[in-house]
Amino acid sequence: MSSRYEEVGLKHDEYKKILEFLGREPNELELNMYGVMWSEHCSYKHSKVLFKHFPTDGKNVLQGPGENAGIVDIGDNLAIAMKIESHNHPSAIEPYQGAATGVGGIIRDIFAMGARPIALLNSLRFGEIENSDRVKFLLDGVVEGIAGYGNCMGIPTVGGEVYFNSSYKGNPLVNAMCVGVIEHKKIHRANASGVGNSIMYIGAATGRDGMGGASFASVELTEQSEEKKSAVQVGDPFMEKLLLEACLELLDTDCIVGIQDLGAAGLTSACCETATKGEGGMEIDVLKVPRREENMLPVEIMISESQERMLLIVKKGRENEVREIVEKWNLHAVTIGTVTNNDRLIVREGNVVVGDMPAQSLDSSGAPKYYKDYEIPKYIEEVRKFRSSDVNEPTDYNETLLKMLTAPNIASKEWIYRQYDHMVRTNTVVAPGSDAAVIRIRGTNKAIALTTDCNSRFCYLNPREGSKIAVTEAARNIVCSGATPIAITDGLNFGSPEKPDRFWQFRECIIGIGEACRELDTPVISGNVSFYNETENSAIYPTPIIGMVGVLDDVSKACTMEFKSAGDVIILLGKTKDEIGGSEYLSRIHNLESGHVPYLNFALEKKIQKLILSAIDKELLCSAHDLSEGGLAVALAECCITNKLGAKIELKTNLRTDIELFSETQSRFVVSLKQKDVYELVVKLEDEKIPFSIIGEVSESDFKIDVNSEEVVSLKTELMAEKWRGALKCLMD
Amino acid sequence: MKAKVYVRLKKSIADPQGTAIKGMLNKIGFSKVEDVRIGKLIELDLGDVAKEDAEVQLNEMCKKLLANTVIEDYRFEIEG
Amino acid sequence: MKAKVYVRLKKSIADPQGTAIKGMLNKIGFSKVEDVRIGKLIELDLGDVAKEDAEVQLNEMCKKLLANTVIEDYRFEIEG
Amino acid sequence: MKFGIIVFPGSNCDIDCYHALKVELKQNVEYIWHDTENIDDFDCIILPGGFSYGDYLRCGAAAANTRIMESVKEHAQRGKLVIGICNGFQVLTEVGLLPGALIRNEKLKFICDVAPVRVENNESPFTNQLVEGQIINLPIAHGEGNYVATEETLKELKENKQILFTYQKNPNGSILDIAGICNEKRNVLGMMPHPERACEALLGNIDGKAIFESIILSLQGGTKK
Ligand SMILES: Nc1ncnc2c1ncn2[C@@H]1O[C@H](COP(=O)(O)OP(=O)(O)O)[C@@H](O)[C@H]1O
Ligand SMILES: [Mg+2]
Repeated sequence: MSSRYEEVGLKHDEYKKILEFLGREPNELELNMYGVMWSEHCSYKHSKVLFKHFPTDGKNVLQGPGENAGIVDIGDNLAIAMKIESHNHPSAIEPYQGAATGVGGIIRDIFAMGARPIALLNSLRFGEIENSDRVKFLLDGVVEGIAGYGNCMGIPTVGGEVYFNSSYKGNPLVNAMCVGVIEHKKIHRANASGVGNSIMYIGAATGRDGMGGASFASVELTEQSEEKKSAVQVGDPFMEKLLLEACLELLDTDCIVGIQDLGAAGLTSACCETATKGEGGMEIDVLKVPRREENMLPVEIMISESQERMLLIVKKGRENEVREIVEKWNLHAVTIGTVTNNDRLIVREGNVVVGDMPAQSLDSSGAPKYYKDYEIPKYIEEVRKFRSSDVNEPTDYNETLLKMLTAPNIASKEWIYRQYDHMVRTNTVVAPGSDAAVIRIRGTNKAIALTTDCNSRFCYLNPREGSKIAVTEAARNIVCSGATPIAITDGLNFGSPEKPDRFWQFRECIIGIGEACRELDTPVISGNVSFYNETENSAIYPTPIIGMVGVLDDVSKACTMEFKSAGDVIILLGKTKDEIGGSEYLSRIHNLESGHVPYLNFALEKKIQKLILSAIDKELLCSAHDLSEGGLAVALAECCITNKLGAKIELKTNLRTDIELFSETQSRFVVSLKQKDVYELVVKLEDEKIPFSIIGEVSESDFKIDVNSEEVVSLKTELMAEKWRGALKCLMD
Repeated sequence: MKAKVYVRLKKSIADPQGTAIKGMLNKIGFSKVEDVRIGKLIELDLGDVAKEDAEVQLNEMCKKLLANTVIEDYRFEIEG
Repeated sequence: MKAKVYVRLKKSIADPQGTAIKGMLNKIGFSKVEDVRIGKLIELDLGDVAKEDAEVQLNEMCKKLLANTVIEDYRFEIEG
Repeated sequence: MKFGIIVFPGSNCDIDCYHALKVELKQNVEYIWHDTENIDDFDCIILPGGFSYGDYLRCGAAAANTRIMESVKEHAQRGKLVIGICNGFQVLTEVGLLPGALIRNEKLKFICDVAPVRVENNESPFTNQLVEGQIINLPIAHGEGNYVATEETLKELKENKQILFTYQKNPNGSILDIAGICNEKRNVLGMMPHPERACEALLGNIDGKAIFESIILSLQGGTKK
C-alpha cells in the first residue's frame, strides 16, 4: 500500500518538508493542496533551475516570465501578450475536449493580463499517420476541438504546425498559443493586495471534473490513464466568451486590484499565487464557492480544475459595481473571501477552519527544487555515425520530389486550417499557408507576424543545435513576412526529468534556446514545461516549441512566400552544403533518422535576415520563403503551388543531386523579384558578402530543375499541387 | 432489425449546453425548470441480423463510435 | 417532475451526420447497417409542476426552443 | 440612413460588420445590444455572424427567442431591410422570417475558405449593384450552412426568384447550391457567406462591397445600377 503522500504524488522528502512548514501533520485537504501545488506542472521543480539560461529582459519586454502571460512592447503605447500551453495528456485520452479545453485555458491566461486575445496558434505532434486509425482519430478530434473552441470564441486561429513521427505514438502533443493586444496602461497582474479587499469568483460552477489534472500532467501515461477520466472536462466556449467580455469590461474600471484565471490546481493555485504576489495572506470559504454537484468536500472544491472560472481581487466596497457589470454578461460574481496580511492561506468551510498553511510554502518559492543528474543518451553516438555516402542516390527525381511533397510532414495542412476560422475579426492579412501569419493591429499602421516552429528530429539528434535551429527557423518565418522578431514564448515538451538521459536533452535544449534568443535578440517572455511525455519507457523526441512574434511597421509591405508572376527572377540566398543528416529526405526516402544536424552560423544568419528585412522594406522582393524540411526542391515547389505558376531552375553544384535538392542547410531563403530590381539586390548581397545564386525564373506552369545542365525534374505545377494538397486530405477523408 | 441508442453525458461531467438551455428556458417563461441535460438519440437500421447478434454489435458500435465512453454513458433498445 | 424530450429530423430531411456515421460503421466492420439517423435526447427536470401543466409546457418549450418544427419532429415522455 | 448591428452574447462578426460599414463604406452605423426594444431609428438591421448563445442545441435557436427578434420581425413587416449573415441567416430561419433551415455541413466539418458565389438575381435591395450570372468570391466560415427546405418551399423560392446567391462549388451540401435567399417581399436577406469580410483591399478581397453598396443605393431610393 502506498503512503498518504504518495497518493497525492509526493515523495518522502517532500512530505518531510511539509511537516516542517506546518509544524504538524497536514490534514487531507492540506496534503492534497501541497500535492497539486508541488506537482511538476505547477511548481516547475525540475526545470526552474535551468531557466537562468534564458534571456528574459530587453528593451521591449514589459512583463517577462512569471505572470499569466508575457508582454512585449510594439510601440504606439500598445503591447502584445502571449503564451503557449500544453494539453498533451488530456488530449491523448479525449482528443476533442482535451484540445478544446487547452485552447480555453490559454485564452484565459491572456485576458487575465487585461489583453484582448486576437490570435490563436497550435503546435501538434502525432505518431505516424499512414496506416494508423488511432492517429487519424486523434488528429481529427484535436483539430475539431481546437476549431470548436476558437471559432466559437471568435478568435482567429491563424497558424501552427503539425508533425508526425513514431516517437509520439503513445503520447501526442497538443500545444496551444494565444496572442493578445493591450494598451500599456491597462496591464493587470495576478496580485491580491490591500488588506480587506474581496476575493470574488466568476464563471462556471465548480464540479468534480478535472480533479488533479495538474498531477495527471506530471506522470507518465499508462494503461491506467484511461481511468483518470475525471481529468477530462467539457469545454464551454460560450461561457468563456462571456467571461472574456465581462473581465475586459471590469478591467476598464478601477475596481479590480488583481485577476487570475483558475487553471491547473484550480482555486488552490489561484489563491496562493495571488496571495503571495500581494499582501501575503488570504482567507476563503469553500461554502461560498458556486458548486455544480452536491456534497462536495472542501478538498474537491479546492483542487477541482473545472473550466471557465476566474478569480478577481476587488477593492473593498466596490463589489456591487463588479456584480452589475458581470450580470450584464449573464454571469454571477460571488465574494468567497478576503485579503489578509498574515501570510497564511486559510480555508474555511463556513465557520470551521479546514486548512491553514503559510501561503508561500505552497507556491514555487516553497516547493522543492531539483537539479537532476544528466548524462548523454546512448543513441547519440550511434546516430552520429551516419555519412551521406551511406545512402544511394535516387534514380527518378520526379518521383522522389512527388514523394517528398506527399510526406505528411510536408504536405499542405489545409485540411487542418480550413476547419479554423482564420479570418474572423477581419485583421488577418496573411492567412495560414505562408511562412508566418500576419495580423493587422487596428488603429495603427502596424501588424504583427506569428509563427510556431520546432524540428524535433534535429532536437533528438542534437538537442542543443536543434533547439537553436528551432528559434532561428521561427525567426526566418517571421522575417520572410517582413516583420522584425521581438520575443518568443516556449512550449517545452520532454520525457521524464527524473531520467538522466531525458534531463540531458532538456538541459541542452534550454541552453540552446537561451543562446539563440540572445543572438537574435528575442527574449523569452513566457512559456510552459510539460514533462513525463512518455509511455512504456520510450520518450517523445525532445520538442521545444518556439512561438515567436514579430512587428511590421507598415502592414502594406507584408510579404508572402508564393511566386507572384511569370518572368520574375528567382534568387537563392545562402549556399547549400552536404547536410542531409536528420533531414525529411533521409526519413521519407531512406527511412533513416540519423546524422549530424546542419551547422548554424549565427553571424551569417543575422546578416541574411537583416538583408531580407531591408529588401522587403524597400519593396524589392515579390516573395520570400525560408528553406526548411525538404530543402531547396520542396521550397521551390511550395513557392509555385499557391498561384499555380512554374519555375525554370538551373543549378550548378559539386554536390550529389539528391543532396543539392534536399539538403537542409541552414540560413537559406528563396526570393523572387522583378528583373529591374535584381541589380540593386545583388549589389547589396555582394556588399554584405552574403553567398547567393541566381537560380532561374518564374514561368507559367511547368516546374523544371536542371542540375549542371542536365534536366532532373520536370513536372506540371498542377500535378504537384494536386498531390501536395491532397495528401493529408486523402488520409483523413 | 431496428434499434435506438441513447447516449448521455455522465452525471459527473459538466453539460454546458444543457446549462445554457436551462438558462434560456428559465428566461423565456419556464422559470421552474431546474435542470436540462442534452444527449443523443441514434436510430439505426441494423439490416438483417439476429437479435443476439444485434446486441453484441450494438455494444461494440457504441464503444467504438457512437458513444465517447470517456465522458458518456449509453444504453439501447432493440425493436421488434 | 422529470421529462424526456426526443427530437428527430423529419424523414424528408437528409441527415448528414447520420449518413456519415452509417458510412463509418460500415467501414469499421458493421457492414449490414442500413440506416442511421441522429436525433437529440433532452432530459429535463421541470421542478414542481402538475402533470397536465407539464404537458402543456413541454409542448410549448419544444415549439419555441427545443425543436425546429420546420425540419424536426418531437415527442416527449413525462416520468412518474 | 442608419445601419444597426444586433449584438447577441456570442456574436463575433458584429465588429467586422461595423468596420466594413463605418470605415470602408463610410456609413452611419451603430451596435444594438440584444435587450434593446426600440429599433425604429434604423433603416437596415444586420444580424451578424458568430455563435449567438454558443449556438448550443441548434444554431440561432436561442437568439430567435429573444425580445429583440420581435422588434426585428415588426421592422421587417414594415418593409424595412434586414440582413442576416451566417449565424444571422440561421436566426432568420429560426424565427421564420425566411423559409427552410440550416443543418450540419454534409462532411460535418467546419469550413473556412473563400467560395466563388454566383449572383442568381439582381432584383433586390441587396443585389442591385451586381449583374446576374456574375461570380464573386466571398469568404465562408461555418459548420452548419447546409440549407434544407421542403419541395414546396424550394418551388416557391425558384418561382419567386428568391434565391439570390448560389455556390459555384457546393462546399456544404446545401440544396440547389443555395448560398443566400430573400423573403417573398424581398426585404429580408439571409446568406451564409460573409460580405463584410471582403470589403478591404488590404485583406485581398473587396467583392463583398457591392452587396452593401446595393443596400445603400436602395435606401437612397435607387433600384438599379
Ligand atoms: N496545426 C496547424 N494549425 C494551423 N495552421 C497550421 C497548422 N499546421 C500548419 N499550419 C500552417 O500551414 C503552413 C505551413 O506550415 P509549416 O510547413 O509548418 O511551415 P514552416 O515550415 O514555414 O514553418 C503555415 O502557414 C502554418 O501556419
Ligand atoms: Mg517557413
